[in-house]
Amino acid sequence: MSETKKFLYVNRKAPYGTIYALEALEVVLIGAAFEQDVSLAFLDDGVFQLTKGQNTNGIGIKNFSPTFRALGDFEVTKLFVEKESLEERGLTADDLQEIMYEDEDDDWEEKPSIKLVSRAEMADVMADQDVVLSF
Amino acid sequence: MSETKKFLYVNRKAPYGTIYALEALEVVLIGAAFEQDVSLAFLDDGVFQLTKGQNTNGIGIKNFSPTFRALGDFEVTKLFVEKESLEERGLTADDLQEIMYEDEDDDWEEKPSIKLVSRAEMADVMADQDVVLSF
Amino acid sequence: MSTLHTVNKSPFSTQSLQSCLNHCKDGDAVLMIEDGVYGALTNSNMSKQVQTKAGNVTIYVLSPDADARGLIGDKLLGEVIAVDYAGFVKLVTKHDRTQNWL
Amino acid sequence: MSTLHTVNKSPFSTQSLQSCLNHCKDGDAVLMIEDGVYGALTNSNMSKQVQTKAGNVTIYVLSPDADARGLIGDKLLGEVIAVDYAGFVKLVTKHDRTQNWL
Amino acid sequence: MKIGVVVSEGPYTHQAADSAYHFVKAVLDSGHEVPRVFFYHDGVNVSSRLTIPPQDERHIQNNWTNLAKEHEIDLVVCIAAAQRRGLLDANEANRQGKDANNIADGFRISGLGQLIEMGIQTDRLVTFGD
Amino acid sequence: MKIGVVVSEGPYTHQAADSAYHFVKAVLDSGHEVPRVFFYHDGVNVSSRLTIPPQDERHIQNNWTNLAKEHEIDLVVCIAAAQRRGLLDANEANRQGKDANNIADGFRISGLGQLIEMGIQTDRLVTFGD
Repeated sequence: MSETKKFLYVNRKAPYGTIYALEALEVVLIGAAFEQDVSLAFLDDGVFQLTKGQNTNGIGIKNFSPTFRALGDFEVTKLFVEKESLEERGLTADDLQEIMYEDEDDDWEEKPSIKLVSRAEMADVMADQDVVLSF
Repeated sequence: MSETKKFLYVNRKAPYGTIYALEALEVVLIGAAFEQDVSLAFLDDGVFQLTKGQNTNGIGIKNFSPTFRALGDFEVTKLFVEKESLEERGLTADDLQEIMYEDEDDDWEEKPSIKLVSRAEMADVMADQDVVLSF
Repeated sequence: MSTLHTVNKSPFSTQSLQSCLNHCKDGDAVLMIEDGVYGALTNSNMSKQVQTKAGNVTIYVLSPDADARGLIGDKLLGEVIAVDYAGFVKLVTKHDRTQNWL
Repeated sequence: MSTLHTVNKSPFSTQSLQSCLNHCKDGDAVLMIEDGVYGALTNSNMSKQVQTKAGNVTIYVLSPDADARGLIGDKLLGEVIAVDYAGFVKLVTKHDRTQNWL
Repeated sequence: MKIGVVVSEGPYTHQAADSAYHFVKAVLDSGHEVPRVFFYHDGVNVSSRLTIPPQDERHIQNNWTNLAKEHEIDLVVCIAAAQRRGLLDANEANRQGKDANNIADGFRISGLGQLIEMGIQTDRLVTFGD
Repeated sequence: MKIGVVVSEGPYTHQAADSAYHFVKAVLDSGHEVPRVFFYHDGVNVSSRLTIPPQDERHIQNNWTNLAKEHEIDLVVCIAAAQRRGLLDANEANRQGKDANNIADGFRISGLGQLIEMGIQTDRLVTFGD
């Protein structure tokens, strides 16, 4: 496939209460093989997917939050997180996992995959896509 | 079964977008045979279930709103509707179907089944039950 | 370049319409479908916000869904344009992408 | 006579917690489970309302669900009491009825 | 005390079936009874014996089947809700001319009256749903 | 124009499968194409051939099967989502040691790659869900 499209995966739901977050991540992992220009958006309750310290032992459901840290290996390196969504929920960037990737265009330097953006910037990201998949 | 309990069916969801309203009504109809003390509560988006003039021809889903008018025949005669929920949605009592029953204790006089209540009164209704089923 | 946004949930029970209105851009279109059509109600506590936004964004309601829920005539905001499924298809093809606020 | 209310949805995406708090009575208990535990977050735009209500209603959070979502320590409001599933059962038996805000 | 439980969402998609399972176990551990669990709405999907969750995930249907066997819990699947969603036992499949059935061991299909009866005969009723 | 469609909720419970059906018909009536519909999340439940809706209700699975046949639409059911929820074709049932299968005519089970491919190969993508 020669064509490259801009794909945005929009995450607006919390993890565990429903399966959308997990099944969205499964799409992202499979989609990585197609070498498209991939971005992930986390807004509204979707920001809860990225929080630190999730421990699901008590509910018997697999903790999939570590998988986000592996996204860099799949060249999924653009995770846009909306500041206003964090603020409304009493969260700051410090409450999120550190997610890094190695930039092959910059001597494999480690860089953060999470990009905090304002609501207006998130709207710009959304308006700059070819395909928007919502979960 | 000799015991009589107070059953409250709580309706907080709109019709057609999801099936909860229809399947709640199915429980009410079956439950009527058990001769319990039955009340229905309509609040939040549940008040949309009772609106007039529903026409589902264009979406190919059966219009079940006429069934509410038959509830009187099943001796289900207490439909509590929350005023504040109506107001928030720009609705008044005039937007709701007329639902009547014949009062066997009052010479079969026709009386309205819908009782408009304030939020505080709805809370009182809820607190006066043995079994609360939520849909 | 513009986007067609669809909203399928009641604005009185979820934040989907609110989030959509917060993120859509001037020149975009918002189509209310399924329980989302309640966002087009007159005299509700969402009406003003929808009317105001209608200055920058074109707001549509899917009429088969509005009819099903009894939203006809003066129950619908004058700022909102009713379309059928054929109109829905036209909106999808006319805008460059579709974003569904689930 | 009192009621145990359960809320299983995030207060930032649906109106369930709001509606529950609007209808519960002094002496009732509210238990946040599943995604409902986000209602116990500190510094959120729901915190103040939950703290205020905690004067009249006892507010609980199901700790296995809070843990799953990383809500521990100072992320949880001091006014909210953590219980495990055994505590959930005790609340059900202690109160005269359970109302689930779905 | 007798506690009745309603599950109204399907497995994996919503947490309801998991929460209900942990709750029922805790009720039994506390010395109370769960005479019946009623599966309604999408909750009927919990009863399918055809689910194949990933190896590292819990098997929700097996969990319920095993718990019911161990503690003699009556797992009732609403027939009207089940028919709409394609959940059938052998009897129903035969009666309806369907060539397959998919209800797991430990679940039985019955009417909505079983839900009302549970409300009447138990001391508390708790619903897990969406 | 080529329009891809995703259905992500189950039949009857949510309106999504109905809305998608009416939308796809309207796309075809407008002279555009729907090469594929992808069923994900609970949307996989639409593919069950065991549903028995009440006589006076629409038959969602039949509607899709007939529409797909008439217009050669590729109805793809995500295998990962289907396994979790107990939707199997004969091959899968055999491979997994299950004694029944329940996928209706006109649907095929395949991987998530088919969703991405649809996104790449179509001009627009519309999702119906919850």
